[in-house]
Amino acid sequence: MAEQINLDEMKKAIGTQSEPSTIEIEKGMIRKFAEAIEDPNPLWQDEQHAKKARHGGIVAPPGLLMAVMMVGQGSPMPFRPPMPRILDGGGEWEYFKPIRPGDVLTVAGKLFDIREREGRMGKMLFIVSETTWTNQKGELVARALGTLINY
Amino acid sequence: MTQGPAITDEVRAMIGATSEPDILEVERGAIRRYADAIEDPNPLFRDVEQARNSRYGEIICPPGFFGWPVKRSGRMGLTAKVREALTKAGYPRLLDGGVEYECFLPIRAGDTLTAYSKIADITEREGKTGKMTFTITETTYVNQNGDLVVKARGTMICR
Amino acid sequence: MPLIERQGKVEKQLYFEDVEVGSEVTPLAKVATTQMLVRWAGASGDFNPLHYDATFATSQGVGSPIVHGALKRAWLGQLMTNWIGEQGFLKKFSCQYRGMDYPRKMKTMTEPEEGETWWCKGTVTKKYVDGDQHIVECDIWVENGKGEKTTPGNATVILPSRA
Amino acid sequence: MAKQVYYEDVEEGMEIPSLAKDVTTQQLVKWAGASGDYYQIHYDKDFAQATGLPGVIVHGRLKSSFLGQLLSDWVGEEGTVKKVSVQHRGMDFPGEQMTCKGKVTKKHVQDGEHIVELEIWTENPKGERNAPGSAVVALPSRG
Repeated sequence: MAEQINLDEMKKAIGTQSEPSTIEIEKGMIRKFAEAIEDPNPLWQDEQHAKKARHGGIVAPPGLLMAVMMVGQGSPMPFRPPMPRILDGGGEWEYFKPIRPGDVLTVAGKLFDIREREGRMGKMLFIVSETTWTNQKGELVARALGTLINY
Repeated sequence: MTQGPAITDEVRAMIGATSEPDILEVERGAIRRYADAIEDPNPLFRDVEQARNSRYGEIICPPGFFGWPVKRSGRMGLTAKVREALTKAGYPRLLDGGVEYECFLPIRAGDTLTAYSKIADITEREGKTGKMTFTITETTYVNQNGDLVVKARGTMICR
Repeated sequence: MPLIERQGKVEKQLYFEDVEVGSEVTPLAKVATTQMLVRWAGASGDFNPLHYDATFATSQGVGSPIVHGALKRAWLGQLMTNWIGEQGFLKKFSCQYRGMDYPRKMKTMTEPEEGETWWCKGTVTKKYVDGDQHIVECDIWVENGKGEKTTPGNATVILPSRA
Repeated sequence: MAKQVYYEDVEEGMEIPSLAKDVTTQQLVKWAGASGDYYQIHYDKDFAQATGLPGVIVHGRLKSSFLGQLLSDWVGEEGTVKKVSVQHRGMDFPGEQMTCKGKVTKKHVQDGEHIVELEIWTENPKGERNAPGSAVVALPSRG
């Protein structure tokens, strides 16, 4: 199956952008996230405590942007991953501004890179997409690169 | 297991017990996830524009959904105490017997609900597989304007 | 069954005058899957492993993970809100969890395996006017693939009137 | 939570307080609910085995999020997590304890910010680092 992959053809899609979507950050979403990872930090949940802290209110923990579907992730893929299996290869998240409940974030995605590598399980494709989150004030709040492994 | 009387003094003493109120916040995302989970595409539960033009003016909750608790303790703590007493009496196995809702007002995204729970009754009955106990928990949901929105009656079966 | 058919849809507005005792509530088909149960856990906050952990479910004597009673209740809620439309109001609603149901497994990320389909159904048992309210009462239930009513209940609704 | 850590408290090579997680099948389902990732390999044993896995596996993003907590716990209320990068190298299974760890690799002042760089990773009971990565944080300074 690996032989049929035309990497050059797929590489032409690099730079493709997704239709931006918006996501409203809610207190419940943050609370649910913190409950799921069992993170009791009062900055994420305790209004009274967070009010007196540096950001003056509840903020989202760094991991919230790793909760893919919840916060949206642009994955502009003009082709189906050619091989049958998919693994989440990891990612890189950069934070510029705090994210607060009530924020409406615009999520934009871009196909960033495609690489091929011989792995333990044969040929593997690394499909990297970039996601940016911009808040209602037009500030870039975070940027991520996510790697999908297709093998 | 030999089962003694189910309604021991300890169990009987729980009838009428009330809980600390639960606070629930109703947010659009939580309503949408709930509607997604049951595969209910009704725009009243997910389409802000359409909901705005509806008689409700905002996204509403599907029946049986009351938002996500800010803190979960009241009702669940109360039924847990009854369960503990029934377990001691020899009725450790739990079943959810069902529920009844009486709805007075729609619940809208943006509402904050306060839920007051009370053990309304505990009874016993001889079933096919031995004695069963029925615990009725009444929960009253009030919105931020102080209006009664829903009364719920849940049945917990322990045997 | 494609997703869109399983989801059902809101009917055009129903009026008090459109129903008679014995009228059928428009049936709604549902397919419970292992995935739907996990979604439901996430949306409802009921994380009892009885509904997703096969080892735990076996240890509890139910064989394999079972459908949440409250999920079936929520389906019945949809049955009624679809039927009464935007102008109707669900006034009272109850159901009992009488029998266990087992979800279909998933074939792919989006497609369930072949298997059982559940039907939410109802019939009108009573209609009357109380003050200015046009009230209709119904028997409602969830029926599994074998035709067993595992989740029977009742609903009382207020419908708009053409009068 | 521990008391506030300052830039001056940190030396290159020092380990930060570790964070232990007992991952259960229940936590995986909670994560699915919180993240919206409903891929069956994380809760359906039969499905996972049919795709060639030994059983249900822990979501990579859940491990990344644990590492996020490791960092936000450490930097405290006055610190900022600026960058987290994680590779999902190997599989972890519910029922096993996972320990999140980190070690300072570099400290420097840049544009007035007191920056600390770290190596971060998760460790399973066999000592395998299945989710290694790196991070950049800013700490308050006593100066």
